[in-house]
Amino acid sequence: MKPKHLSLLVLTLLVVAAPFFFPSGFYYRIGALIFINAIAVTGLVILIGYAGQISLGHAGFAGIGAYACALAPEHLGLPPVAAILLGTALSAALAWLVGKPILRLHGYYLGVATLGLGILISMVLSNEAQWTGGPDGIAVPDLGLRGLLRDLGWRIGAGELWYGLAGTVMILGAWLALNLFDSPTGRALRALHGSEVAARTMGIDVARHKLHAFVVSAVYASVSGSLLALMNRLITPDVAGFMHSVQMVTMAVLGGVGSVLGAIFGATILTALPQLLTVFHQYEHMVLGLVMILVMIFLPDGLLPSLMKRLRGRDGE
Amino acid sequence: MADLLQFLMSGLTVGAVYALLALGFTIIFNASGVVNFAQGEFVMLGGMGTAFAIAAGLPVPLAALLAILGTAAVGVALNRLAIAPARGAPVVSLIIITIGAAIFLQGAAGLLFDKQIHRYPGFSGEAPLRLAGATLLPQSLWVMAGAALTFAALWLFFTRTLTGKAVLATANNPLAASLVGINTKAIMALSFGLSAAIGAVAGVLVTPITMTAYNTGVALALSGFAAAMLGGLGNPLGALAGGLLLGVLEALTAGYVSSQYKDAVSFILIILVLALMPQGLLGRKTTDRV
Amino acid sequence: MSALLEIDGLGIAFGGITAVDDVSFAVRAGEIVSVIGPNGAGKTTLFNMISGLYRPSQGKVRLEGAEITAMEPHLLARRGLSRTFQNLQVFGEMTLLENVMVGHHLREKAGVLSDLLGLPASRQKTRASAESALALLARVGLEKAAYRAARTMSYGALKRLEIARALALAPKILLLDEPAAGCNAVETEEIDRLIAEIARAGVAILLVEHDMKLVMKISAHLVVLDHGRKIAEGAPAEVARDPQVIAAYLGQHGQEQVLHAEG
Amino acid sequence: MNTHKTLALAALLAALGAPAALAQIRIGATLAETGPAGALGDPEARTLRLLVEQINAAGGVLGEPLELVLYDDGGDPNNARTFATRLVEHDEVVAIIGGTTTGTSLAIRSVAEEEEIPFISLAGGIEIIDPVQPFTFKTPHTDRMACEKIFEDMQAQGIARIGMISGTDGFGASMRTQCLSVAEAYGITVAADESYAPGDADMVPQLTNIRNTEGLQAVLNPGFGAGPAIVTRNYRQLGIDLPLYQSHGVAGQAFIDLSGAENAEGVRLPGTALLIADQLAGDDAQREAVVAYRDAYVGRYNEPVSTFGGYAHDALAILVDALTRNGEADPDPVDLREAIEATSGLVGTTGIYSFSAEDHLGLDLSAFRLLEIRNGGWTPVQ
Repeated sequence: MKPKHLSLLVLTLLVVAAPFFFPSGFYYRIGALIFINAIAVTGLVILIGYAGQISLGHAGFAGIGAYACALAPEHLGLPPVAAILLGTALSAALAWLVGKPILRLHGYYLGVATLGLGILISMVLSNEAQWTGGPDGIAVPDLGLRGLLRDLGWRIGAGELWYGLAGTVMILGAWLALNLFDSPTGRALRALHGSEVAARTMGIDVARHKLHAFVVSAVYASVSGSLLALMNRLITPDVAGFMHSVQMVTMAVLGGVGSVLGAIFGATILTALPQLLTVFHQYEHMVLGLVMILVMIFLPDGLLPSLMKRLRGRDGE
Repeated sequence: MADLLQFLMSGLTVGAVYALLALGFTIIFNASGVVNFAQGEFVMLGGMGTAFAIAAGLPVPLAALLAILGTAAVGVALNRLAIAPARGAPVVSLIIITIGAAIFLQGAAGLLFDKQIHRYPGFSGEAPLRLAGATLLPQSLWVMAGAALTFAALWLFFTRTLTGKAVLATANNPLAASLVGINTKAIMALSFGLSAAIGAVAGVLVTPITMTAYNTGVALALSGFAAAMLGGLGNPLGALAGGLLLGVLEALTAGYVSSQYKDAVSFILIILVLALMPQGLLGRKTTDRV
Repeated sequence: MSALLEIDGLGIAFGGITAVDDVSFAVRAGEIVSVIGPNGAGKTTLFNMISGLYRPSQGKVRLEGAEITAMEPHLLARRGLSRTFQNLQVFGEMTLLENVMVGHHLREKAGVLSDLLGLPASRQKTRASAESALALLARVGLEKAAYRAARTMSYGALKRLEIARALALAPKILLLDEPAAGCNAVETEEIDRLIAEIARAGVAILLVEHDMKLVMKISAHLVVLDHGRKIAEGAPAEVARDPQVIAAYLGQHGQEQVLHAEG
Repeated sequence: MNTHKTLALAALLAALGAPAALAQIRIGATLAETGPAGALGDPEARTLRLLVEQINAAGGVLGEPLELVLYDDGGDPNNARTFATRLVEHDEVVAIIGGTTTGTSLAIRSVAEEEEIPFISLAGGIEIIDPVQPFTFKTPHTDRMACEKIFEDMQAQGIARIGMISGTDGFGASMRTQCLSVAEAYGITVAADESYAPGDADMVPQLTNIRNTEGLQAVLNPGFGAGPAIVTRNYRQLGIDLPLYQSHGVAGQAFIDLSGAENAEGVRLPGTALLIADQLAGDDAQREAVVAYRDAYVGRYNEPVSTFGGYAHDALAILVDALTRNGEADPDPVDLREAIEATSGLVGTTGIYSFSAEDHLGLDLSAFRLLEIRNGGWTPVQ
């Protein structure tokens, strides 16, 4: 079996099997949050892991996706599903416009430019209160799926529904990213990651490919934000904030940004960690900070790849 | 006219703090190639440390000295425990390490000190000075003078002392520096200590104006990072220019345009400057060596 | 036969210091031309200008009669110009096979959406690309290591990998920057054979190489640079006798290379 | 092997021990102990811990001890919703207290309403209880009431044209909106409308613009945290001599200390009885409750009380009162909700609460007390 199919199979099995071990309905919520985070993080695998470009502002695109779902149904009369698509279109358009000039930057300079982009988006969401409801947020209409299922005679709790829905979208997103990995575009992205100079001389239009990766990852973030908004039925500008951007990058890198499964693993750990740390309550931040430092020092490839290497022993080489 | 002067003085006070932050970023970046997102925590530690030492009954100069030395020690420890072991890691990993350090320090400060907002009186009283229709707090003069002195002292250190020159040499070419017998490890430790101390100095000076709390570090780090990048990472003069420019720009925007979007203007400026000058205003041009 | 690649008065300065100054020469299809000169003579800088990485401050480069001066490298690749690098520029995390497949980039493009969805067009191109990449790896003797990550390979292997990758472009002209550097005698022999074979297939080759034995043996034409200027040009035997060339090498490096040149 | 077996046994016993504790009455809370609203959430959390201890030391409620399950949501509504779900579905609490900010309160509210669990919010936004939702209540005054209280005083002073400078955080932005919408009713024009961001170091440019605006008679500053203290200092620095009104967001000793008593002199704000405990008339209905809470809090934590801790105090008092009247240690949520709605004349530190089916706030303007800072202390304005 190809690694791609194996990854998808493992992922699907985990999503389907996990509920059998849930002690309470609350775990559906955590599961759905993990999947929603994992969607954004999968986009970052394409941007950071494949193409080697950093972004400290991707939460901004999540914000666009989220507020599209809050605003488009009310102001444009769109159904929520169409609002998700509108959000992705807006995110893609913005990523394309802004990506053109800033993707020429490298390393920390790209970091600060994307950081600025994210902060600008969250600032608009926070300040234009007559549209966005301001810092306290805005209500988001119901997706309507639960009602539809009820009409079809299938009663399902909100927790279970979102678990299933977000899980499905995550697997779909993983499938797309895995397809990309072993495709001409994927190779071009990984090539420019390895050596931009060599990639250029091999005929790769580096600027164009970086832009593609940026736009695609923005779409992932946007979908993730849309789902979060529709699930929570309420959205605040925090979704676009700097800390959310950092959280996304941390999930990706901590888990192993080179592979889709690794990044999803990172999303799982970092979404679940705060729930576990409530026991230590006042040490929560210290522990979180320590985990970030220690993993990066001792498992620089990320948790999952390092774990796999250890499991396989030396014959992985 | 009086308004403009007023805005400029506000902007320069805030800008001086940004410049010190950016200077801290620059020193660490030059020594290690790391952008230290925990730089804002040094400012917080300097302010909180001084506030608590004063509350414990120490005289102000002693309290400030203690806070600065303590913060410098934290900087050295940060290098030793978190940065040095991750030598050669990619930029994203380093960003995560220093943000992790910032979160850790913030959590530790919330536990060690408290979660309240703190302040102590200005060093030369609180009565505002009047100047051509504008007013100025004496503490603002302390901040500006403190920043000027720090920059001057650092300039002397880098150009007049052997150790300073060794730091510069390490920044330029670590391999060559170690070949001519410079202890680059010690230089790294020195740079982190120095950078932390500079952050703490900013915290000590500015707390009477801005106040401080355990969670003020991240916002400061972002402003300092922005200033450093605007000026051009790695250039102390760029840090000075970027910091002052950012501070003045924010004040002018708040005064003349919109206070809601004053932070937006600085980030728009950064994106524009970087789009035109990918190395910042005073950054070094680099050519790919292939 | 008219020249495939023409270099006409090319020069560049970095921060006021002239690195290459007024260099002119030409390369014909199927011909091997070597650029030699002491370290720091400006050979790699010259390559970087020709391949579009540096923007020359003076002079012109023409390919098949069309001006290509300071053209984006990926557009040059489209016109059939390919190169390798002095200090390796391989894609370390990718397998050897993938490295070579990247060289097929111009022929295997299917579009991002198609690639994301894994449409038959993308999959078919990937398969075809893998097949011909495998053949190229076989040509440089690396087919057994096709699925290993490039970063795990030896220096000499990676030098050959770069040649295979550059060939994947199906270039009209190939710029080789010190292909034999760091290679042992057997490997050098191998590269020697490979270069000759490529040239026989009609590809023009511009070579920078320190191994004078190799240069003397395979080059049709030599261009000698010193301090950024061309000091001599001609057939290998002629150039080796040129007093200016001998002086340049003696001044910089000592006898060893002159001995090579005369041997 | 033996140690392993012992450990396993211990774990098993611990697991079995959990259901035995079911006799306790579990109360859930999710608060912003850290994060931007930490200055508000911290005293709220401390108050709940202190009071639950006190109640249990005095024999609990209905003879059963209270158990407080408290989470720190950092002021992030997404976290708040997750913790609210956890409280309901995992911890199976009888009611939720919390939501330090309006954003987190709205997030908790949707869980509470969906799962039908009583919820008492500690945030100011009027939208939390307007329109009324069956399971959601709140203890603080709304920010609209704060505006009304301030405008009432301005009207009495003959002030008709004011400048406003608000924080861009949720508290400041929401109060700004409310003030703008009710100003007209009090014949007040907001002629200058400035703002500052939470971490800002200096508000001199904004205040210079306010100073330059013609014909202003007073300035209002909705905000919390360090911002209002910096505004107050900059206000004096610029020598603006118009009356300065602050919001209930800074109703605590910390504001006076941070601003400096001489700078804060004359500042007016709508506060609660808590701040003037010692000055309350002997027959003031709130005196007993207020003094008891203040003494306990100061005695335990050695820091001054704030109105925010008071909100948490009142929320718990309302809940305990309702639990007692309902009379069941394992109450049906709908019954408990009805008991809360039937609360009448409950004396809290913020005011005297009487809920009804139409009113889930239960306070009116009279509970707000307009205070003026004099000589570094609070004085009620008559």
